[in-house]
Formats: sequence, structure tokens, C-alpha cells
Amino acid sequence: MGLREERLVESVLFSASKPVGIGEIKEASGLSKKKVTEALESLIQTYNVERKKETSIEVIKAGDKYTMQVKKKFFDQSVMVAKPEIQSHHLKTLALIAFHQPVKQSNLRRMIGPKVYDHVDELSAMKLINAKKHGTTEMLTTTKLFPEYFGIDTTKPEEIREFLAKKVIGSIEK
Amino acid sequence: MGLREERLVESVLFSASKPVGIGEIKEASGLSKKKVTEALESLIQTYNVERKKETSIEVIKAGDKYTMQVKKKFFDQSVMVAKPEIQSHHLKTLALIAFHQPVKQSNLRRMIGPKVYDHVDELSAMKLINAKKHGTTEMLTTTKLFPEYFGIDTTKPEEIREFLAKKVIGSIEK
Amino acid sequence: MFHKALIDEDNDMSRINQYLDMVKRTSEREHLTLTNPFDRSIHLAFDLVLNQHLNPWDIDLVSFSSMYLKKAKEERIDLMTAGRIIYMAWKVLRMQSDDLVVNMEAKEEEEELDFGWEDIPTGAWLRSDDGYSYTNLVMKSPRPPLEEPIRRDSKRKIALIELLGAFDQARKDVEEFQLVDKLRREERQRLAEKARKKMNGVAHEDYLEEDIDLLWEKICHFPKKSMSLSSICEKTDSKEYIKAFLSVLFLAYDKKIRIYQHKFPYGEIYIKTIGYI
Repeated sequence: MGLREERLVESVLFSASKPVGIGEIKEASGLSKKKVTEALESLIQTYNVERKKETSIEVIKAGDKYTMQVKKKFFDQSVMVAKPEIQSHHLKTLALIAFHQPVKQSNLRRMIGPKVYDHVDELSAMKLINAKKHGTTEMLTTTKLFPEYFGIDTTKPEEIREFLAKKVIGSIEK
Repeated sequence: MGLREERLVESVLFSASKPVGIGEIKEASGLSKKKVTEALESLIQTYNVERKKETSIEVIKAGDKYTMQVKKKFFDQSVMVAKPEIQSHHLKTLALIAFHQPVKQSNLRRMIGPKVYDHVDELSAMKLINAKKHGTTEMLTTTKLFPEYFGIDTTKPEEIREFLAKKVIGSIEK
Repeated sequence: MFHKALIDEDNDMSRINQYLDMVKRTSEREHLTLTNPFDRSIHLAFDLVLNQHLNPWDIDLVSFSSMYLKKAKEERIDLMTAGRIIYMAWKVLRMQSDDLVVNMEAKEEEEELDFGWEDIPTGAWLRSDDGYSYTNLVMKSPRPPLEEPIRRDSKRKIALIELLGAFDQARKDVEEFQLVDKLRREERQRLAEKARKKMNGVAHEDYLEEDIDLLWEKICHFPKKSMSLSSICEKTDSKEYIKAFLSVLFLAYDKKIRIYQHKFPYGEIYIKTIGYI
């Protein structure tokens, strides 16, 4: 793996501000798909293994894409300069949809009450969930953006469910 | 210089996405001014000297502030994936205002519809246009920042209009 | 815990009154059989779910169990009553779990293909138990299990050439908008005339166009993309309300807004702008 290729891909990840796919990196860097994949693997190794203790930044796979982000350990101070966009009660509703998907809006209403309508509107507007007509109600699922946005390394509902279950258990153990 | 302090400051620079002053870093990281200054010096040393060949990112001092950015050498590929500062539908409205200035908001509404209100608010907030009361509507012109931003060598609305008109004709003739 | 439902709904007075009514009715019926006020309050809460259609998720079974156990340790309890209350709690739990089983309908349909007798009790119930615990934990925990990652939000400057390109595109957009707007006005005119003929010149037809424009301005300037009809017009003035309602129908016909109700037919009318702004 050439150093130059790794630097090119690193600069693309750094400037993108959001997860980018291999296709986009290929186009921006002018490298072949193979070189991009190799550079990504090498970057993950450099940031997350070799420089583990020497950097507060990590390179991760999010959905089908790749991104550079602040390590969880350093969230608290970064939050002050990079304000979060989603309110915490919307995040809870999203966590319920992601776990139970596909879930009917009417069933979700039974869990969280009438605020479900506002939350579904907001989350749909952010393109994090899809709401499809299903009889008199709507059937809710997460979109492709969901794992990308939250840096979850899978697009499969079953694995997303597992990821969330672990997170919930983790938060109790703390 | 403690490693932890350096990591804290690094995470703030990374997530701020714009140049930040020592005061802001102090507040976000909870470190003393002395520690922040030391951490910044150490980061500059790490990024720009020790890892010089191993990274496409640099930490620089710009005026009184500090920022993390892609090295000039890697600028071309990274610019392709970076988000533009002005969203494309706002940019279109800005172009119309620049070409037709001074233009009444009510006339612009007839050209593009009621979305004009949102766009004028946004462009005014970015200080790219001025909106002055004019009877029941507002009169729109570009501000002093506009020619600075686009590298146009005049601040007079008529000359800006002429300059742009020539450019457009030029690009059509090509 | 029994007031949880009421606290959650603090913006919905009508529902609170409804609950209070239910409690009143229920307590009148039961007060003869349950004398201990503690037992009675628990019984009331469960009765709201089982017989009065309160959302089963509004009952916090975990808090209930620990509270009831504590009470049982502290004083002698009437075993008959306790048994009845536990039975009710079990039924509420069943209702909560049933909700989750319904949620997974779609998934289960797929898996029913290789369904065997030996599978009957375990599959669905194990999963719904997981789902039950997860839902409960997410709702009770002060922090959501999802956290927004922190990434850069850097933006690049726009070049002059892009501004010129945008002007070119904007000119095309203006032409398109004006054409569509002309067609829309003609169509609106046609509909207004049609309505005028039907109404025999009784209503405010002369000002209809103006009313629609005024209301559209209000909708555009509303800080949110969705709003209730009563938030943009005076509900107490029935003439104004009908005028606004008519304009809303025209705007919906023009596909500028979407209108909907949560409660049919007398519930509030909601308006949502669609991709126009």
C-alpha cells in the first residue's frame, strides 16, 4: 500500500464531513477501487490500532460507507463545539423503530402515545426513517442513511437490532 | 505535555470544523490556558513535523485562531466531496438578486414563488445580501461581503451586475 | 406511577378529563370490595388498562412489582386481594407483550414457512420478551441508546463559476415557475367561477383569490412546516374559520399543502407544506 494513496483517501474522508462510499472516494481521488479499499484498510489500521493512544480520531465503517469521527471517549468536549442535531426524545423513538422494524405507526403509538406523529414527521424529514402507507396506518422502517449516520457497521435489520440491544445493556451496566 | 491534553485539544479542533480561539478551546476542553497553548504547540509539532509524511492533515495558526485542515497538496481531491457553504437553491436565488439588483422582494416572489422569504432570510443571515424596507416590500441588494467572497473587483451594485452579465455572455460564447 | 399517563399528556386536557371520569366511575364500582387505599389505587390503575382502554405501556410494571413487594414486607396483606392484583398485573404484561408480537407480524409471516409444532411456544415469545425488555429499558432510561457521532462539518467556499452556473439554472427555474404559476392561476380561476355558479353568488367568492393568497403567506411564514388550522386563524370567529378552511381546500387541491386529521371526523385539521418551500 503506497503512502500517497493512503494520504489521498485520508484527505477525502477528512473533508467529506459525512460517511462516503467507495465509489465517491474513487471518483474524488482518481484511484482504482482496489487501491481505495486497500487504503481504507490501512487507514483503519493506522488510526484505530497503531495510533490508538496517539489520536482522538477514528476511521470506521458506517453502513456501506466510511467515515472519520471523534472517539466516544472525547465526545463531551467536542459536543460543545459541534452541536448535536437530534433531540434525545426523538432518538428514543428512532431506537424503538430501528429495533422493532418493520413496525406499524399505530403500534408505536401504543408504546409512546400521540407524540409519535410529530416524531415520525421529524425523523422522516431527516431521512432517517421511511413511512409507507399500510392500510389506515403507516409501516415504519429505517433508511440506508440510518446506519451511516450513527456509524453502525451493518445495514441488516437483524444486526442493527443486535447492535441496539448491546447498547441498551451497556448503558445499564455503566 | 500530557498525551491526554493533546487528545482533548485535537478532538476540539477536529469537530469545530472552523478556526477556533484559545478561549473556546479552553472552555470546551476544561483545560487551563497554559495547557491549551502547550497542547496546541505539541499538536503542530506532531502533525506538521513528526507525521509530516504520514498525514494529509495539518494544524495551523490562522490569525489568533487554530484550525485543522487538509494540506494544499491534497486540496483538489478533497474539495470534490466537501459540502458547499451555500446550498444550491440559495445560490440560485443569490445569483438572481446579484443580476437584477436592486430588486424588490415582491418581484422576486413573482419569479420564484414564496420560497423567496426563506432564501432572503438565509442569505441575509450569511451577510451576502441587504434587505431594506421599501413600501410594503423590501429592496434587495448584495452586500460588501459579496464581491469579496467571489473575488469581484468592485462594490457598486451596477458594476457587479455588469461584471456578471459579461461573464455569463462570455461563458455562453465559449 | 399511576399518574404517569396523566403527566405525559399534560398538553391534552381532554384526555386527562377522560381519565378522571374513568377513575371516578371505576372507584364507585370497586370501593365496596377493596378497603385498603393502597390496594384500591393499584386495582384502579390496572382496571384502567383492562377495562377502560388505557395504553398498557403507561403502566410501569417494574416499579409496581418493587413497590408491591416492599409493601408486602412491611405489613400483612390480604392474600385474596394480592392474588387478584397479581393476576391483573400479569394480564397487563400480556397486553404489553401482545403489542410487541403484533409489531413483529411482518417478520413472523416470512418465518412461518418452516413452522413446526415443536416451535409453537418458544420462537415468538422469546423474541417478544427481548423486545419487551428492550422497549421498557429504552423508555425508562434517561439516555437513548443511540448517540450522534461527532464528525466535522466543514464546508467549502463557492467559486464565481458556480455562481454563474447557478444563474443559468435559476433562469430556467424562473421560466418553469412562471409557466406552472400561470396554469395554476387559470385553474384556480376556473374553479372559483365554477364554485361561484354553484353558490349563486352568496359567499365571499370575489375575495376568494385574495383569501387564498393571504392564507398561503401565513402558512409560508409559519415557523414550522406543519401546523394546525386553528393556529393560523381565529377559531372562535366561525366566518373566518370557514374562509380559512375553504382556502386550505384550494391550497390542498393545488398540491401546495397536505391536510390531515388525527381524529376523524371532528378532530383538529392539520396542514403540512409539501416540498414547495
